[in-house]
Amino acid sequence: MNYSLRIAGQDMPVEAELSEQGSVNATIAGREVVARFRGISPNQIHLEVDGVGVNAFLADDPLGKLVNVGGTTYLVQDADDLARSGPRRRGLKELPQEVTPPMPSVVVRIMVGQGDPVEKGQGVVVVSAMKMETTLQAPFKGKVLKVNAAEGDKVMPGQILVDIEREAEEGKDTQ
Amino acid sequence: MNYSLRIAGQDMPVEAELSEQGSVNATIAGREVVARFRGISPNQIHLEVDGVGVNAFLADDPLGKLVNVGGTTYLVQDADDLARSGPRRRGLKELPQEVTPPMPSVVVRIMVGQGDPVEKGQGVVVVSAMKMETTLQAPFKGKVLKVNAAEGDKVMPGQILVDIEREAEEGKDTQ
Amino acid sequence: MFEKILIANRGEIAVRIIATCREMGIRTVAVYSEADRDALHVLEADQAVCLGPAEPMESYLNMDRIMAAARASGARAIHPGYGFLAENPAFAMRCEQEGVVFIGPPARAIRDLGDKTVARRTMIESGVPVIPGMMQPEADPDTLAREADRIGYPVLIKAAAGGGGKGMRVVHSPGDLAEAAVSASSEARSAFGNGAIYLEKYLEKPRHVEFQVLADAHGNVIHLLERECSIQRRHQKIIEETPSPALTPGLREEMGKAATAAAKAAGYVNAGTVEFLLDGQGKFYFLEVNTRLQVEHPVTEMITGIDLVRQQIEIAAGSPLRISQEDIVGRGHAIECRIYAEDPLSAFLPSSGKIHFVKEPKGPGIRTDSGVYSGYTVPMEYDPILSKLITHAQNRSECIQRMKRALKDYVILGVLTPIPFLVDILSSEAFEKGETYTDFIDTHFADWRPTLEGTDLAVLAYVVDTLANRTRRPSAFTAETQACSPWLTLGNFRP
Amino acid sequence: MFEKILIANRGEIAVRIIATCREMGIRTVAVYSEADRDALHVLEADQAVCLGPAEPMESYLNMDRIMAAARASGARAIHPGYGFLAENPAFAMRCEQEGVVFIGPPARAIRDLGDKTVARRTMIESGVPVIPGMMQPEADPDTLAREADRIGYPVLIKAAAGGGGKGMRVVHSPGDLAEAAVSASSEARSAFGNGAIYLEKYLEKPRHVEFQVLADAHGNVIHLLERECSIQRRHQKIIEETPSPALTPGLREEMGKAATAAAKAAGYVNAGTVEFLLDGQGKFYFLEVNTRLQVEHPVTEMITGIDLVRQQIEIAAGSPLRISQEDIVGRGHAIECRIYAEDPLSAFLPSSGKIHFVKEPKGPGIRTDSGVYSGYTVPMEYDPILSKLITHAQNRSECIQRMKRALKDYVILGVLTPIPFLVDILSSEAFEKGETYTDFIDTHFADWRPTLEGTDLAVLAYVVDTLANRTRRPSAFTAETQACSPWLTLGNFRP
Repeated sequence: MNYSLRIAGQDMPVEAELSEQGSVNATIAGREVVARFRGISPNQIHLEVDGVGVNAFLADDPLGKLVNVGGTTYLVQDADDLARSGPRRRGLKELPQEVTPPMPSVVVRIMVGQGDPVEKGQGVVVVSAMKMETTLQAPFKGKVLKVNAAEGDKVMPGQILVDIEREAEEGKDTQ
Repeated sequence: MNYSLRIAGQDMPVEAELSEQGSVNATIAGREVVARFRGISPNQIHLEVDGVGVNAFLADDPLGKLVNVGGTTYLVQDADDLARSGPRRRGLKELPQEVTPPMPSVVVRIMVGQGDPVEKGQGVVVVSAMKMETTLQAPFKGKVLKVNAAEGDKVMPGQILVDIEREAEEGKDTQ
Repeated sequence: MFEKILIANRGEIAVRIIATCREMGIRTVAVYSEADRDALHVLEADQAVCLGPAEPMESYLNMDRIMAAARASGARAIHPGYGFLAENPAFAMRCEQEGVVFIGPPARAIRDLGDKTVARRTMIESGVPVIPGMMQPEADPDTLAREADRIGYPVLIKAAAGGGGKGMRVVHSPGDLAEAAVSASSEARSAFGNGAIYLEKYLEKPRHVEFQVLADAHGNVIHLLERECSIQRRHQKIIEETPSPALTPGLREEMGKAATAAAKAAGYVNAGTVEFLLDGQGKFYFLEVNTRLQVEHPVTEMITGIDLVRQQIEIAAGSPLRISQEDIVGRGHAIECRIYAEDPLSAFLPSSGKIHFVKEPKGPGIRTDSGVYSGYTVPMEYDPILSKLITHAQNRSECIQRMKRALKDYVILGVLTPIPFLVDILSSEAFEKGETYTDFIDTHFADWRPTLEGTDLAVLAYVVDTLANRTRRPSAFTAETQACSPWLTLGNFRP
Repeated sequence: MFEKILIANRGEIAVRIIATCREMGIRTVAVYSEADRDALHVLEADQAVCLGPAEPMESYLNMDRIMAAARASGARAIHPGYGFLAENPAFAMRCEQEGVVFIGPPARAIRDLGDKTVARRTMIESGVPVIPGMMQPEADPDTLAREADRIGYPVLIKAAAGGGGKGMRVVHSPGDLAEAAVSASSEARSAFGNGAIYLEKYLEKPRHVEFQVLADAHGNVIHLLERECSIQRRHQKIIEETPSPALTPGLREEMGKAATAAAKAAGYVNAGTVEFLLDGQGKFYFLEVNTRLQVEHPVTEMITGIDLVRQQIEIAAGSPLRISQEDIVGRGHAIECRIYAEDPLSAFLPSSGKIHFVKEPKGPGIRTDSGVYSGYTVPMEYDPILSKLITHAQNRSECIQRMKRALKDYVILGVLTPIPFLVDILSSEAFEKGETYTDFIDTHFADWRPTLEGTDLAVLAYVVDTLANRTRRPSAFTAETQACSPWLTLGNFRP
């Protein structure tokens, strides 16, 4: 089988087959690996790679498989599935283009009103989740078209709390 | 639903139904019980009986369900199933009527030969399992017809290691 | 002794309190919000009473409902844990008035010490050294600005009522003061029901060293040695240890005496913690008294062999301390790592959702105080602490080795945790040398990225799992989990 | 220090040794028989080498294959655990000859102390009191009968090479001697590869009190206090504790000195245990030296804070002891319960089969050393120990409370265990009073039956599980499990 897997931001082409009961031959991003394996529990596989034993712990997540090896958990996704299911979801680390909370939250303070001009990076809404406050910033310079939330609202990621009309900036942003 | 359940050597008639989501009404050997319940994991149910919380841990065994409550594990069996599947299996505590090991074992010593007379309770075979030796005794007075095992053999419960012809004893044993 | 105790808390600390109660033969009553119906503390208690909706003001902060639950269940004592109502003098007072024993200090001591300006005054009067700062909470921005100028920047905004980093802000320049004050005050109000704030001098490169004290109702006060809690992110401790690498026997004795003096000056009863900042010259300053059981109490239990929850309950029942200061001798070294549901790559943002699988580390000298289990969904409404991993060994170096091993064996699938981050901290030369100042993470780990050595193995495990057609009981994915999965972060991480 | 250690053992002790090796940064090589392919020690090690078929002589007792595994894996040291080759002087000798470090005493010390008649002679010469008995092993039935008459019945048959109750028989009258001797000798041969037996006086109502010793290669010998291991069934310990309820400080010092004297007299190096019988008058008799790590070593680790496996490895690497006798101060009280796969209702017959589900107890002061996991099948070929549960608390009474709580929280579904039996022992007045003599179980628990208080709840859980149509991943029931399920016993039990 051929896979294109995404892990830690990298796409890895993988060819793999189970050559016999309990053994796998794989080529991971050009690196050949032969390993023995056995399932220990629904969430545990024991691998033996180059004579060294490794325990991998797995669980299915809506976004892919979670795999823990050596103390670190990785999200491993099928890149082909991701391509089929539309544009990749935005990560928290990327510059947000919308005013939306990073996690389910409660709106604590709204610091702008309709019609207000905002600067890029200006705090517009403060949300609170798990007892920690986070200030959501304007992703670009512009004008507030509409505020879609009120203080005390429970809001979810993807929900646009403030619509901002982008103002043309000099240079690249107008393109 | 009506059940006849066997637990700890007792048969218990049980009537039970789930009256609504998360609640059970039962009559256990004439005692009425109302409880709330929820599944916590495939092996754990949390019960609330008379306002007191109890965790029950369950697993399926070939002989029935194993249920752990309050530090003790019980085998709970459906008595109707047991009746359907033929005569009840013999327990270790009952007087054995055959010379058979109580668990998978290795034969260590055979202390009788074909034709030997044996007394009730006389040791005839010593088997070893998990590094412990157990002496199997003659279940009744009689004569050894045949020895079906040799030293070093691996033997299983139910396997008759020594056939003994029962000798009529005075009184009840002849009936 | 009490026959039944209500635990007015949730999560790992409620579970931990239940453990001691069960050993003492005391029945336990858990309380819970609608979001915590399946929480571990509910499953472990003898009884459980639903308080109301998820919002803390409707449940864990709602005194009326908690008192009603105590009455209805017949509990004659309440253990408040930490957080929520643990340091709320009105709650302690209400317990006193309604004839329920509050397992903690008297309301007056909580009030005096909880108001940090009053606490400072008490300490100054008792000769305990304090950090320069304001003597009164203050809301007016202009007054705050003047006080900040007087103290000198950088200044620290602190909540008069709180602890644990809530409502705390460092302000480096006058321009940032006003917004930081509003934000801190709001956070304090939401966390403690009291938005009062004050300023104090922000010390550079201090260590956070605290002393556990026990005081009974008969005037006996002892300390149970120190804990160093300098490793903090977002002003919240994540690694604590004892003994402190910075304390000499002489300094330990001096600070211990100051700690017991502070407790005596405040008329303290029950378990409490006297926090100090320690500078590089061995000078220490009183910071505050935490009038409750601390999150990090297990490291003290490990090196002293004393069950602090048992001590709290016995003191609350009126028993005199059965241990004296001479009985307290530290044995070996203990470290605690807090395992939060949070993303160490994204400013430690909390990460809620379903935990598909948990496997805890095991072995000699390893303890896990946990509030979660496989299949449990971490609610978004509360502090995101999942568990605490504690190791104990003969000395600091062996204790670090043990903790690293234990962390690598701790598997939590479904929410992000700082485990790889903690491993790297414990592996760092700075930590090994004991250079643990409160700016440790900013100094050494501001740009931390995981090493990701296991990607090939993880990919291999993925394909084996897929090709072998292994089936798992499907998890019930909630919409919430889908909407907020934090794995995107690590998924999009580019080394 | 060694880079890689081979662990010539299996089960919980192999897992426990691996834990310390990992903390020390030492890579581990597990060995296993075909029956142990999925055993926990195989999963936990860095490498694993299959030795051969399940029979111990083909695997864990096969020196050729173990030495070959050490050579092939590059391990420069072997830890033998307990049992198997741990006290086999030929194996230790072979390691010495092939340039592999045996993590244990020198072959000569094992041989001298392992032959209990030689050991007795050594102790008599060093002035350590011994029990009246034979000075030579003996096979001839007539000679044995004469010796038994000389010593006086009851006599105890003991294996010259062994320990742990294997090959041991109490004989009360001359008529039972011959068959008991044959059976004991056969059991000894199968367990230790040596069928030699001897007799000694059987003391009534003694306590079994042993001292842990550590000796380095530089002549330093210390003891790490005592363990009392009087609670035994089938002459095998099931509950161990420290400190002993019977020892005064003076007696402890006297016995500790005798223990270190015994170790010195034998030229002992590494960790060992000097066993004594203690009578009601405070007189103690040398019993034997166990030249290995003991099953019950964790209770000593709990109260001293010392990792005995780490000490063993450091001593084997030639390091001098870094602790002196003055450093050894016991803290609190520790108890160990051995969790065997066995039926407490049927003469503790072993119970093999598949473990469908395991849930270990948790909390402060609780340690589980385990070799099993959910889904693991307990093989019939080996000692049926599944795990050891250890609790540590401030004093004996709190330690008992903690152990009872932990035992009740320990869920093992699929094989029988003595957990309800252990709970009842710990709850008994005799145990609470410390009346722990080696005949404890015969005296107080010969007719033990479980109280079965939970039958209604168990039935309720059964019907809920059935009616709610809860599905579980079906266990792969093996024919073996079906054939030998021990649940029949409890199922047929009639109160």
